[in-house]
Amino acid sequence: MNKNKDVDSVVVRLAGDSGDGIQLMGSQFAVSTALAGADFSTFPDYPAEIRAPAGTTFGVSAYQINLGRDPITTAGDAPDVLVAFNPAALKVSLPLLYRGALVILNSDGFTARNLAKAGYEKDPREDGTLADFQVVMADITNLTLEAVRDFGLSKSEGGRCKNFYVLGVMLWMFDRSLDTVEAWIERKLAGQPTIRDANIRALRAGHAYGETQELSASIARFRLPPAELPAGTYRSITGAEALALGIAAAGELANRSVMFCSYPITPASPMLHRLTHLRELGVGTFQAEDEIASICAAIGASYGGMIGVTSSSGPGIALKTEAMGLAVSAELPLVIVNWQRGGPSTGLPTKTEQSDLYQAVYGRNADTPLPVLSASTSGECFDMAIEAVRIAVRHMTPVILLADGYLSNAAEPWRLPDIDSYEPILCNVPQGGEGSAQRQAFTRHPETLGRAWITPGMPGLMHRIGGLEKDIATGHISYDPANHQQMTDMRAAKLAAVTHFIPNQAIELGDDTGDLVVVGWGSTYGPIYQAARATGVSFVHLRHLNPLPPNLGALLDRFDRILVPEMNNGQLATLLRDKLRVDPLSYCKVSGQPFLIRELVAKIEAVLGEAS
Amino acid sequence: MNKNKDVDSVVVRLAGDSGDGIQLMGSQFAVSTALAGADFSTFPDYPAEIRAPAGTTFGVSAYQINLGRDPITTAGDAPDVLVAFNPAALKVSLPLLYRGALVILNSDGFTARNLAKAGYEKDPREDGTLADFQVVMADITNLTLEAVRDFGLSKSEGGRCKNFYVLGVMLWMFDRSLDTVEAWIERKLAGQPTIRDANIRALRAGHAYGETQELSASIARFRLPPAELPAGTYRSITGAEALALGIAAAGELANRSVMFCSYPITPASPMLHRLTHLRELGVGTFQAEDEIASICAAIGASYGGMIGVTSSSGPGIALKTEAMGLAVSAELPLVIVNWQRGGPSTGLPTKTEQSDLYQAVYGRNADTPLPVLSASTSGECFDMAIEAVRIAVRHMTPVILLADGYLSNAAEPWRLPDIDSYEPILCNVPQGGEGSAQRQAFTRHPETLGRAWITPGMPGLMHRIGGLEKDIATGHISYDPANHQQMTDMRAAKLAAVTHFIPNQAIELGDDTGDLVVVGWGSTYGPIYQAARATGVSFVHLRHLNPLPPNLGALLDRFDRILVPEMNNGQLATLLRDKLRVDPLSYCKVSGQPFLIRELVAKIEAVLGEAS
Amino acid sequence: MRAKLSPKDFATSQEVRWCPGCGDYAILKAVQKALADVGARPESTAFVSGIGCASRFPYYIESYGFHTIHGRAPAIATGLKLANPELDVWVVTGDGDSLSIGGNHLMHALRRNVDLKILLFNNEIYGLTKGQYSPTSRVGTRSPSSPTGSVDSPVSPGQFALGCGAHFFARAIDTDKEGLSHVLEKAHAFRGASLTEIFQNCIVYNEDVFGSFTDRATAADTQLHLRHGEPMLFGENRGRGLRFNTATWSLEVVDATATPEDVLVHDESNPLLARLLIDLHLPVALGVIYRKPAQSFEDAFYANHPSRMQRTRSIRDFLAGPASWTVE
Amino acid sequence: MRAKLSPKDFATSQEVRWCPGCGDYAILKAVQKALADVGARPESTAFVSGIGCASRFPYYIESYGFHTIHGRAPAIATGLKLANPELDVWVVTGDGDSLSIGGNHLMHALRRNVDLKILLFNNEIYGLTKGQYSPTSRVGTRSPSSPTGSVDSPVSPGQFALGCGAHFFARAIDTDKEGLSHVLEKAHAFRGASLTEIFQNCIVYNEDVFGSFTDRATAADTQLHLRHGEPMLFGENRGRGLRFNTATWSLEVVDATATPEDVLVHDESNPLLARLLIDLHLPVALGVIYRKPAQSFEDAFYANHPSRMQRTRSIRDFLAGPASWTVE
Ligand SMILES: Cc1ncc(C[n+]2csc(CCOP(=O)(O)OP(=O)(O)O)c2C)c(N)n1
Ligand SMILES: Cc1ncc(C[n+]2csc(CCOP(=O)(O)OP(=O)(O)O)c2C)c(N)n1
Ligand code: SF4
Ligand code: SF4
Ligand SMILES: [Mg+2]
Ligand SMILES: [Mg+2]
Repeated sequence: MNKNKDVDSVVVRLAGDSGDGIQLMGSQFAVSTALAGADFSTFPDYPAEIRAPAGTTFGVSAYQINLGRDPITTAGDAPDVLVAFNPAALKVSLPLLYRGALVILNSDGFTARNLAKAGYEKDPREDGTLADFQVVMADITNLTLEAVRDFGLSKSEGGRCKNFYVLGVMLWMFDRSLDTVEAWIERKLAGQPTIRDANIRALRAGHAYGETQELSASIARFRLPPAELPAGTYRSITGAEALALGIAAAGELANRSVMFCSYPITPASPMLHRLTHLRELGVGTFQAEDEIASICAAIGASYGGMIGVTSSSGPGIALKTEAMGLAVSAELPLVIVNWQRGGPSTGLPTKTEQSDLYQAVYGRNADTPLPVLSASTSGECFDMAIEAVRIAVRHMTPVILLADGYLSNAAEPWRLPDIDSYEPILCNVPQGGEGSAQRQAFTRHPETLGRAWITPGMPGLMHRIGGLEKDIATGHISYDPANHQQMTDMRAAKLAAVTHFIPNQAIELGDDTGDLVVVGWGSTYGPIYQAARATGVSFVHLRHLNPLPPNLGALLDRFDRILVPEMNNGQLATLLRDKLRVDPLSYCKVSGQPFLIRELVAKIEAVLGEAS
Repeated sequence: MNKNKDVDSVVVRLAGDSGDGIQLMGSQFAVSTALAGADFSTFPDYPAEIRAPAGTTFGVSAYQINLGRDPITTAGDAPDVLVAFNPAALKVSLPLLYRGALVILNSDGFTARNLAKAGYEKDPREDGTLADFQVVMADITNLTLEAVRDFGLSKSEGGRCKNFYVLGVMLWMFDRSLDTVEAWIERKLAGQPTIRDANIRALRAGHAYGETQELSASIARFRLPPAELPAGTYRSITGAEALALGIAAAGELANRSVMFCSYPITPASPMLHRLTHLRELGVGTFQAEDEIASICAAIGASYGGMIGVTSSSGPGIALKTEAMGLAVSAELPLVIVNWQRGGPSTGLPTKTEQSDLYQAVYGRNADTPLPVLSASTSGECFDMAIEAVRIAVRHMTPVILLADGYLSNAAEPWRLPDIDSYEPILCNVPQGGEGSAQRQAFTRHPETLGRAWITPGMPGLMHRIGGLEKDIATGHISYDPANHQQMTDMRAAKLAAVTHFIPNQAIELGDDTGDLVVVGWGSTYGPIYQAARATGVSFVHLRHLNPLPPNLGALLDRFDRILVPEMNNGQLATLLRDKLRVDPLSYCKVSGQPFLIRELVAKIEAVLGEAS
Repeated sequence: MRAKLSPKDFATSQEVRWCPGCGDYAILKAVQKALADVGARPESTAFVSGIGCASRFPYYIESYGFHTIHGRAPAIATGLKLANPELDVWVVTGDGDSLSIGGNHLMHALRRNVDLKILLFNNEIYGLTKGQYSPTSRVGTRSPSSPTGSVDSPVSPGQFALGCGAHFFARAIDTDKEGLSHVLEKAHAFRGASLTEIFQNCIVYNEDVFGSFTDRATAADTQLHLRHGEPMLFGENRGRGLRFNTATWSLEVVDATATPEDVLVHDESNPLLARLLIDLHLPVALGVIYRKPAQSFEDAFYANHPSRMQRTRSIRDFLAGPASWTVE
Repeated sequence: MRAKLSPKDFATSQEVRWCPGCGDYAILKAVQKALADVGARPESTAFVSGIGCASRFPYYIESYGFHTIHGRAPAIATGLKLANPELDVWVVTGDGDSLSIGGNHLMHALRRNVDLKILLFNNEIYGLTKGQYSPTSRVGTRSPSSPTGSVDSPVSPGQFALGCGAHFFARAIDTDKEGLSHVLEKAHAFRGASLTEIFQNCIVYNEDVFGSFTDRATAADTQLHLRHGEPMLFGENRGRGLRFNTATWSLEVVDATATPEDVLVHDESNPLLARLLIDLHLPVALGVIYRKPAQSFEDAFYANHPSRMQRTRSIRDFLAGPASWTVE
């Protein structure tokens, strides 16, 4: 067989025990890939348990990466290459593979005990299970121990280097240099020289293993064409990193400090962790006692003049809904980031879903409207974070930004933005104006309806705010019926006012009129993009969910049918019916897994098939 | 002028300081009215402050009652008779009156200080403000002190009897006997004989005052025709009382004890108070530390085999939403009663609103469907409470029952139901069945999809439940993608299954087809009923909001246009658009006050006026 | 230097909406006076409250005021303090607001030692919701939600505060001008979380629940006014005192004239003594019961923040991350 | 009489999902053994937990089990107890679950004295969410959310419990079979709210945080195993003891062989002593630190309920209300 395979893109899946260091190996592979100029998209898929028992199927930790010529917008439907560290990893990954895929097995992992744990009666390596695949077996553990022998590590310590051994093999397979990984190891393990050197040794040994007969004889190396990404400086970024950077950037654009108040929860925690490293940007992080305290502290920080931000996932957001009402009533700026996960209740904490849209738009007591945004890709989390802060301070309102567990962890190349190209964020500083401070505090900007952001410490502007209904003119408590009607109308008008400041909805792909348009939101962007591209239908993807872009109704009216794929039971479809009086078809997937491109293509073709 | 006025119905409004005992006086008047066989409807309207400063407009406490020939379904648009204890009471009530109404003023209350407090520059009794009305002035305070002189009470103690003095006058005016009130005083004040006797004296004196020239010369007594209520035994009942009784009745029908777990909040507290008096019915009340603890304790009680019930109003319900998700995931029966009030946030605690429908139907994270019901009248709270418990135990699901501040306090005549005519409530007791206890606990009834209600203490059925996703067959934790999809579908199917057990939607009034149908829900029943009656349009009123009655779509399709009046910004309209693909007209009133019949009539006529 | 302000300068135009005779009126007066006495500035003072009769307080103080939601005032005040550590932040709360729904936030504000002057108006009842028993109500309290008497054993605000690691706990009676002013000034001077329990009379729903020791006539015998470093004396011409019985580990009353040497001297830094004093029933201990200065949370937060919340670098420096590459 | 069950009878078919080496394994074994030893019946036993690694516990005990939501287990268990007071209800929780988000419910369960055996697995970290510092983490704890060290001063579970009015507080070490079994049996025998703090080693995120006193080699000198009515001795052949210094109001170590009479005898009903013992650092006090029986909440609830939650009358008798009339 020929030694080199020219391909447009390759999907690699690394799978093993939670303890095998799969996630680390995957992200390092991604970076090396990136530095070689390939486009890519990753999908880390790990269990809810911290270190689930070795060898179990539910304990399998996997990292899938799709690399090649752009545009790569998903981690790929099916792996072309699978590296399985043990039988359980093989068991859960096999159903995903295309026939003919390359399967690399760590033979050492295939002990009778592990086979049993994975629920294999027979050894899949012998009973024909793998007949349709190109299989390579290697005693990776032993090879690794071999390689690091001179370091005098214990068997388990030595064994822990095997992820770098395999990484070496992969880098050989894709013709990548070892430099970035070695640099990374140098940095991270500077403290433990022996471990550091052992890992580097393992990495090189793995690479050498590729060069030598054993492997190069049997399999081909992949040769990928360079990606055609727009010119610029790039980095690999996850949604959590991008959103954290975006919040910090917004603080800089608004020239205010940022107080991020949160309580850990999967998959929101990475954002908190990331922000603790941005403190020189005037960002503070406060880990509160619970979600209620965290949103309340953020409200207090906004009241004090900083940009208050809080974050959680569904169950925690549920606890914040009462306080959101206070922020709406007191008209204070606030950003609430929801990293959606599988539910209901505790549900599937580490799996992704986009089922909190109802909660975001409709999930509060009383008529309590607030703006809702969502991010489509990891990189886009940066811009949407800035947009959320911009709307919050412009209209003096809490804003919900929806992201999800997939975006939190998925990495992709990101072109560094030119921060100077962003409009500064203007705050409603008190205009003086006539009347008491109480009146001034509730004097609204005619277009945005945002009130003046007067904060304690400002001389001569002492006033009182709270959650009771206020007189629309004086800002004092009022139970007057007519006034309550006016205030209710004002709150609705304020949300509507946002419409005048957001961009018209653009079409991602396809014609601006036709039989079928696919409408998406959030992290389904990637698979829908590819499916629309493959089928040639038009594609519209929403970032502003409440209010919807001003032209959306007219735009959708130019199509006979609307298809809305969602990782929930039809929540955007409800929103479109409610706000635009259209009647879309729903395509719902609620399995905790992102859409596969082929699932969407099949659905679109089926719909196109039906007479419209 | 003639001494007796024959009328079909009269609207009386009593208004004074929070300290004047207006509410008590009003409810006593209602009971006497009832016992005399008149139909009636009341509307207590009091401030958020416990005892707001005397003489202030925001401190005015009012009680409006509409009495006469049935059907009386609202407290009336405008009072025919106003009793104002002070200038502030006059100030806030005057705008409500029809020209020519009878205005009875307590002259003693019209001191310079009180006039100033009410914001009257001139004395309204002299500056022509009352020109359009029939005015009667009486030194009520002095007359009362006069009457109770011999009891040697302090001036303030004596003065406090004046509400009974006025009640005496009213009873004379409407030709009612003093007996019930006297009996009530005897009971309530048995402990304080002097106060008791003084109040009875005041009551009689007021009545006598009517008989004597002074009053009977100047004004007419009202003669009301007997109501034509269906035969039966009646009582006066508020929504809070009816709902409390309904919950207790449901416990009896299900032959289970009831554990009511709540945290006080306006206007939900009266239900808690009422239930503390039904303990011999196997009802327990637990006042928890907050709303979260109260719903959690109710869930624990249901898990333990009792019927767990919790209650609150909007802000408290918001705090309960996370735990609702647990009840949905663990599939435990639970009833959540929401006594809606004005919002957002603390809003207008003592004012009514029906703006928590979004929260009830859509207000949870993830796809977390649950049934939602609502009560239309005070009396109907009884039946809806039973229906809520029935659905909860039949389908093993939490159920939200929406009521509101108006229903909580409004009294009306209620025909005592024949409890034997109610179907018993059947619980899903374990069927034995094969497989592990874990399996049995998650074995569902084929039609209801309710799982077996296995409770700790049952031998041999030990199993584990929780908020993580469960395997649809075994009931064990599962993160399997396909299983999560099945479970999500099952939860949706369970809600849909409710549809097969609820009645078809009936038409309250009018033809079953035509140009316009008015669709309402909740406490707007009263005014919509009268407006539809007056205009002859069809009227449909919903009690089952999620799922909607099976025939509703077909029923509404038989009308050209749908008008939805709501005390919110269009929440039922959203629901109808979402679930039925219809496009209703919204008529929204968010002032904290119920609809007036004339407002609705005007709107309906306007709509009828527009070409459809 | 700025003109000294008078209590009137801390009054707002808003009509006070408590019931006639409510203990809150006296507290309002005392706080306005204390603010003037300590030279507080309205613009750098903020009152944050939850929900309840007590929590209406901010509307009546001419300073910044935030009437928030039930039980959450300490959390909101914590955020405010983090945003602006130099503010003088007072939290006004009721026994239900702080110890029922708000117990968790109170605990964490106390253990973190956030610089908040927390005033707990304890009337042993839920006033605003019309008189249900509260977590400080005594067993057997009859109320609309406990017609035959409550069965929950109450929590002691003082014991709770110390258990949470509070650094300051004081007590006063609503109508005791002198005692209340004294603790308010001490609380104001303390940089850290101070909890001041004020026995407040709810004339409508729990009248005279504290009558046994608030009654002026018998005050001398029923009240022990503590001063750090001074002997614990009370009674007619301070003739009686307290002694620590090492056998029973409890406080007992002694004749101070007979055995003055036995009388304990108040040491506000002694946590065990504080706990004994809190539980004392006759006399009831008033004044600063416990006080132990420590770095406040926001001071620790800022000290640990490399740039003290300032922006010392630009986002530009952070965009590239650990590794980046260029595409021409 | 029923056959005595063995620890195995309390094990489920479910694969245990904690990290290898986690302290939770040892606790699980000890609890299964204790259940067998005290003769617990699976059908009348229920384990209620919140969320966290610790809270996975119910899945591994063959009894009724409810893995609820974060921080709310005490509230749900309270409802369960009210519905069925005869159940043997255990609450399993972590330091974050019980003292961060769940602090309020823990407080109220303790002060009400609900008959719950609460096991607090304290590993001073949020394990399940990957290692952030918790309310019991020491100042300076480095974690993903506090890379330069935490600044919050921690809360002491024991001081908190007593401050809330708890009637039972005990302590044990995850791997100390004997000590743990002892407190588990005492907790089980106590009718009322018992809080048992178990020092649990999170091998992944907070390894050996308790090493200073859990190390077997030095255990004799670092651990004080309390027994009611017995002198407080520790050290090599129990040669040292504790004495109460009445001048400093604190405990101090004395040579027990030299002055045995000075050594304090443990009195689990002494709240002051309990507070001193909780704060003791060397040695660390283990065993039942405080125990003061009182009527449990559900017993008081039922005693105060006229029909003990039974239906003794029919709704028919209540429909008519105070006044009714008839229409023919
Ligand atoms: C989330 C929420 N739950 C409940 C309430 C109702 N509520 C308002 S104040 C209050 C308790 C008041 O008692 P306390 O805090 O002692 O204050 P007081 O009125 O006695 O001064 C309650 C239960 C509310 N406003 N919000
Ligand atoms: C409402 C809610 N908030 C946050 C979380 C995330 N969460 C799960 S467990 C946990 C803390 C775990 O710490 P601890 O209670 O000490 O248990 P451990 O894992 O250490 O045993 C957190 C923050 C959640 N599941 N639900
Ligand atoms: S109810 Fe009680 S606490 Fe509230 S204002 Fe009236 S007297 Fe004061
Ligand atoms: S993370 Fe820590 S506490 Fe959780 S299972 Fe692993 S070792 Fe145990
Ligand atoms: Mg109170
Ligand atoms: Mg922990």
